Amino acid sequence: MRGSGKYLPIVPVLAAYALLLLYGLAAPGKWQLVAQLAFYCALGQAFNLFMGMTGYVDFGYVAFLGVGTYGMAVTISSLSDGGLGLGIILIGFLAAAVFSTILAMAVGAVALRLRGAYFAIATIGVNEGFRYLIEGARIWNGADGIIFSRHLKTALGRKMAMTVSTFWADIFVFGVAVLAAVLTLYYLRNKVGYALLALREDEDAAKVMGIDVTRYKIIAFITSAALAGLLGASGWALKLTYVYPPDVFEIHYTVEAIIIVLLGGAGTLMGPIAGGLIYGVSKYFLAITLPGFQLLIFAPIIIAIIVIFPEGLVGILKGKVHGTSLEKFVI
Amino acid sequence: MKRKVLFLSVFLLAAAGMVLPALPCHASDGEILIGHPACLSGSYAKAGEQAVGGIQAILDWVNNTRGGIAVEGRKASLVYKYYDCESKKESVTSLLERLITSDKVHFTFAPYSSGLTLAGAPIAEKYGMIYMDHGGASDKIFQQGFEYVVQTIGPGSLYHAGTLEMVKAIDPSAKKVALAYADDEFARSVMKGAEERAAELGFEIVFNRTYPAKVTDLTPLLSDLKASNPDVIIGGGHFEDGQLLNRQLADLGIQPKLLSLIAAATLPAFGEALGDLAEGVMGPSHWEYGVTFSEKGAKKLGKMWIGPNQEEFVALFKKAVGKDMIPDYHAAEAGAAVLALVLAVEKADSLDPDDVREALGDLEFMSFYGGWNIDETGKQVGHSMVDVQWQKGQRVIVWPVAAQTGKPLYPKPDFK
Amino acid sequence: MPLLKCEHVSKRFGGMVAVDDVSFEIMSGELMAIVGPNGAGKTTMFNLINGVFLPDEGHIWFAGVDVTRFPSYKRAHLGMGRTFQIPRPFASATVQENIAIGAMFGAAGGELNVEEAMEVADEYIDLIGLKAHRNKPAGGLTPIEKKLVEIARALAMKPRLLLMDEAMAGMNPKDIDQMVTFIRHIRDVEGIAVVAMVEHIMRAVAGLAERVMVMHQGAKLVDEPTREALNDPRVIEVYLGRQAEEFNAKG
Amino acid sequence: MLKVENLQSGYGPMQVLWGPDIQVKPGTVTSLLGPNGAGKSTLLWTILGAVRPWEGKIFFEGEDVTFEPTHKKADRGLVMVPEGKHLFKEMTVYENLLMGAYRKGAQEEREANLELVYSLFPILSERRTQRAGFLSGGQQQMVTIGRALMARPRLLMMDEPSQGLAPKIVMEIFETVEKLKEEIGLTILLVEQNASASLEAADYVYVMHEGVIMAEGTPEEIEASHEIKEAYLGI
Amino acid sequence: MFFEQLSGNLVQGLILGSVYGMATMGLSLIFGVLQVVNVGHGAFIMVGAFTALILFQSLGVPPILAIPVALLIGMCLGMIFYYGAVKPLVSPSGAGIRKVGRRQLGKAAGVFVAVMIAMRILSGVLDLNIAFSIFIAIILMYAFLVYVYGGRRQEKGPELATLLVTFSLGVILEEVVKQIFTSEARGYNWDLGKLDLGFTVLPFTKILASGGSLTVAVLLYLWFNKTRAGMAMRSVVEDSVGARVCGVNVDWQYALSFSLGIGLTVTSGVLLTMFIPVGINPYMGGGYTLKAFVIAVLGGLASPYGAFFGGVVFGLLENGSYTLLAALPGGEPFALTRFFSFVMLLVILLIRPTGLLRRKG
Repeated sequence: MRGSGKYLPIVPVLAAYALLLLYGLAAPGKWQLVAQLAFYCALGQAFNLFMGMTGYVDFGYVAFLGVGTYGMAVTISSLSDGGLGLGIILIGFLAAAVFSTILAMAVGAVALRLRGAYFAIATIGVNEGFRYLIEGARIWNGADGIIFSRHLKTALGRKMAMTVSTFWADIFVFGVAVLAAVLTLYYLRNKVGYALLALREDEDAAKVMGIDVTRYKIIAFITSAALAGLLGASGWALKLTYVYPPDVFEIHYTVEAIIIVLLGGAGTLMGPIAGGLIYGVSKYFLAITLPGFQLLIFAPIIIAIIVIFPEGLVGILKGKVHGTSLEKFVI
Repeated sequence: MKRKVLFLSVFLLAAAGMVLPALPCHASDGEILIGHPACLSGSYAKAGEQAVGGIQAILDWVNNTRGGIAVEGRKASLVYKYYDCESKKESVTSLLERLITSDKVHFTFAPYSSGLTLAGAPIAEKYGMIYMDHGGASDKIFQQGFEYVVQTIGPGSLYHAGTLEMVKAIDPSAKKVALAYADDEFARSVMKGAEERAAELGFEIVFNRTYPAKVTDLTPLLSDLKASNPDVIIGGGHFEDGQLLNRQLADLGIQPKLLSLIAAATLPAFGEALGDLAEGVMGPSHWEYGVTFSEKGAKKLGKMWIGPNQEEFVALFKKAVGKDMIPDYHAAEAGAAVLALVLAVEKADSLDPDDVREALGDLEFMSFYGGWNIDETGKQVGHSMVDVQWQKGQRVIVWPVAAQTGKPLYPKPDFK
Repeated sequence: MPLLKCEHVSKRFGGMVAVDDVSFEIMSGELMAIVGPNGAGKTTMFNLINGVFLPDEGHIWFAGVDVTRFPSYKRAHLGMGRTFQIPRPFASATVQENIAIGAMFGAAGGELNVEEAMEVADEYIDLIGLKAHRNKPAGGLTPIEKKLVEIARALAMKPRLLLMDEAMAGMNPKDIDQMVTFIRHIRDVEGIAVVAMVEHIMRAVAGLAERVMVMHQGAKLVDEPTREALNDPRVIEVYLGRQAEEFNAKG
Repeated sequence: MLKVENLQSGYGPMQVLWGPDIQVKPGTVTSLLGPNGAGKSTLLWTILGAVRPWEGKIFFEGEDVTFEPTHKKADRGLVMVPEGKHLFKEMTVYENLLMGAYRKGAQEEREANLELVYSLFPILSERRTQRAGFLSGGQQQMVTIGRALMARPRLLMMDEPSQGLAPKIVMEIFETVEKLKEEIGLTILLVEQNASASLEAADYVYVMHEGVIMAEGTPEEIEASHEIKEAYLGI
Repeated sequence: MFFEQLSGNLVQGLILGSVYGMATMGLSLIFGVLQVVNVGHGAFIMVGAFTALILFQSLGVPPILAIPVALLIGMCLGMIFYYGAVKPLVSPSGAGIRKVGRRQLGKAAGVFVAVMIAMRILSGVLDLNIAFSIFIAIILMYAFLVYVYGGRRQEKGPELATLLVTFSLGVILEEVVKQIFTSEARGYNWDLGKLDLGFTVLPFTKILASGGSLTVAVLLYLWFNKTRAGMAMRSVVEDSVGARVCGVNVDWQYALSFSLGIGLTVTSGVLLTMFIPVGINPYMGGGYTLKAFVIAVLGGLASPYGAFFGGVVFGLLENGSYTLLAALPGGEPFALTRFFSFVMLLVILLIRPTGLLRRKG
């Protein structure tokens, strides 16, 4: 574990993303599929950073993607006449990160005192409550949402705007995924990771060891939330150029994130990538081959996988490579 | 070892069995492919099911009754390729791109709803693909500068114009209008239109409140509404909350002279669900089973006519979905969008999207669905709505007078 | 100055008084036992000292600081270590990682990075003699090994005071003797004060502690040097019964 | 009455029992001694059916009950006082005792058994409407034993009944054990850390170490063997 | 006027709340015994709603008589789902862990292919949908694995796994119902007249639904406290080891309480349709799931009759707060009542995480 080998597991991660990216660039007409897969991987990676590492299930996670989306949408729709050019996107990302961080701090201060099912239910409450606040108090246009395709075209020009939403937005999603992976590995290999490991295993014992559990939980929570904000800003706002509250505060996305993380293996670095790819590809093929029936097929498969392989794909892989030279690449 | 190989091959076979039908289908010569990331599951499953049936019905008519499409000197037939986007925005983009690039479709259809239509628009624009919007009613879609988005559904702001005119014509003493509707983009744009039209016609808005889209109990809102004692109640948003609104008005004994619900009252299942309580309830509709648009009528107006007549369409629809299901306006507008494409392709005599888009811009025609004409942004302006009323378990078109299949029942009978 | 000082500490749960107005002191390097049957308030007392619960009344000073309202981790930073009745090592972490976590975040912690903490952990692995299990997940160890890992983890924190919750429950007399020797060694070599909580193993109490506090129904019954405490008629009356006579007769 | 042959079992991949053989004769107190982690509790749980036996046989009153589930064994009168009490803390003392009479066959004699328990532990009669969670440690142990007696056991297995109790109360518990044997002729299988006390109470003793029986005999024989005491009991 | 509306809303809230409470008891019961949060809760309510609808529409059975049918259907579903998917994750005696390796998977794949072929042939005869055939084949393959080789109990994070499993069970129900009945929203019209209180109007069906809910809650309370079977289940909640040594078949109690919980939930679907007999569609449950979570927390999450009480409080607050919020200028009061109820949830979780009824600690 010591010295230079410490960060080796990033190699397969980067390789996986590079391959995916190359496939998207090389195979004609597969870019959006690749983008969708990257979105799932990034979603899994970002979610895993908190859920996988602390064992807390944030059922209202999608709220952070939602406010991130709003961060970008509000920025573009209000600053499009400012002649900022591409700078507007940077400001949008900044706004997304700031919005989601603020929300995470507020939620964290309240909900992180709870555990288990209580935490999960409280976070559902945050997501739903926040959505109804936006609709009820008519914040950010309320239920009318923001459609800013036109603003994006004003700010960047028609051609650039189109390239941004069909190509660069996806590259940003890749960026978020890689960032999440790097942060995950960095945390795993440093004190933060050990603190999180301790609190995941036994929170009381961790406290007694001198670990300020609240602080480390909040670190993981905010990191994860900020990444979600960036993901919302790129994968949803920039890509789709509109935002409606019911679309972005849809609790289904949290469930997808949980499925992805569990399929791959919670708390591992490569798990969310494996999970995201499997989830995305199988969903895609079912949507194509059996349109209208994919959920009917997919739901029992998920149950089967969870019951039969509870430790996830990377969990199994870790068991297989244990004691071989590949071990240091797999976490 | 042998065992392993055996099992592996069995797995591969099973996997292959699942994947094989997914191989892209390319258009052979003489086929025109229409691609559609449909909503067959998730929140818009009901509308998606209808839309797919409507498209298949019209396809059947075009290929078998009409004998295909004349383009570039040959007769081409239409082929429909649809996937299920699960009413999810991520899937819309990837499936749409697959349709465009792998399946090499010639034209694309948008999924249902304004949001999902917007989600796919950048992809369609990128590939310069015609993108037929049959379920996104938002006016805002057409303020974004998209070039290939073409609307068939009428814009939301016009839904209640006829209803209010009807009240004014029949009962000038009715003044007080209450609006109670779902808090979402669609219902809001409809109600904004209604509000403006009501002001123009001299009505007084005595109540104007929304409720969350997936509501299960409206009692508090309705007791508030009851206090304002309106003559006319206009509201709704979706099918479920429309039913709920109707039901709970009756429960609370609120007796307006007129009740009009968007997107709910016009569907066949509405009367089935509410029974006697639906009596006299109205709703604006893009199309209705019973609308009397005909080839003759079109000729009278000097408009081009295409497509099956209404009975034929209903029969084709039932055949397409394989169930005894009555098509509603979701099916009709999706079907009408296909007819628009057919005419535009023949007019342009080309499959090139830009030529066809230009032809669509110039196109004006009538079909079982009614008029069809778009402005330069792609927004539908040629289609007018009809007002439907439930009378003795049947849906009767009561407004405009020209389309009437029965006299309006006004004031509506009290809820029992 | 005492290392730990509790003054009139009380704690209630609902209508039940778990700890009732307890005051006592511990000096640096002292070996003390808190004795009492189940439900006497020992564990609650431990949790109050340790910051798992905050007292309803009273004050606690540790190393000259008023820690009454401090959370556990801050008390740990001041040099308070603890083990649990049922050992609670981090099951999926290896033995080395477990002990390193103690070194990383404990009193000496904050300064050590991961690599340094791992080295410190190796020293303690040698001390408890579990070198063979260094890279094994702690969840797979035997109960006694787990207990050792937990003690090593607490020691790696470099504490000034070690609170041991039932360090000897479930051990046979021979193991108890070994553990007593080990604890004494810790005190003698590292100068750590130890407060051990003991239910009813008089052998351990007599061998280990210099001072005994007996608790009864949440209150402090006696706080005396070991020999006196075990002969105290009040203790015999409510707690030891006949066994004390036997024990005193033997010892 | 109870006969265990070559029993093997464990948790997950970890084998704990490596084939101990024991026998309990009717009307006796049989004691099972051994260090922590020897597998004594696992043996009791396996006999009771909560841990699945991997191999071996369990006979109760001549019938093979190896794979019978716990509740079936309880119906036969095989009752256990678990380590760590496991009371129903939110229920009253009376309700706890009623739950003891849950098994088939104990229902009819409920009132008589209740009398017996109240006579053994008069304090429980006084506290019958109190919630069990509010009792002192010793009283809670009485409820646990009382609850087991309510089932009118044929064989009572007691797992560490003295754990966590004041020495004074430990004495009372052992006195109760002897009383149960003598007055109502109960057969008892006793697992204890407290070697000296249980040697005193037992008619026959098994010494267990790492999942196997290392020695057996009358208390006197065990008491006499220094090797056994040194190696396994550490006395 | 204001007070007339407020009192009207409070009365409506009270009777709606009692139905909500009833609709949450199943969730609380399952959590109390198995520590499983049933994320698919709403789907079971939907099944109840369809039961009432179908019985009323095609057989003319009044919904009040649909209750025993719904309870039976629910308990059967509960049993199937418990043994099929939940038991391998939570059962205390899941300890008989057997390994599911490559060989078993291979055999299961064989079963899968065999069943696929059979279904393919059958689908011709029975006119079965291909997707349905695959669905059934997967279920059979899975059942083969779980029953022949046994499940593995998860040592770590069974909570998370059960969240996903119950969610997926809900999805399966929704999709199956959608395939059978389409996603059309339906309703029925059972009219028993109305009670006009002046400030508000109550149809007798609503009163009946509320009374039915109260009856169920009382019966459940009596069952838990006065019967041998109820005490056995309660003992499992309090201490499963203790229950085991008393001769309670803990495994069976787990199955029974899951099944009873589902039964209660399906039954509540019937009562809910008596209250709101429209909008019955496969996806109707989502909103109820979220409401049930809030209500369950109000009542203490693990206590079924606490949940009933929580439902009443929730109904009163949600309906009552509308009148207050509507008096504020601007904003959308209805959406704000939702915001308000979730804020309430957080506040309660913070100050009284054990719910409004239970004591602290």
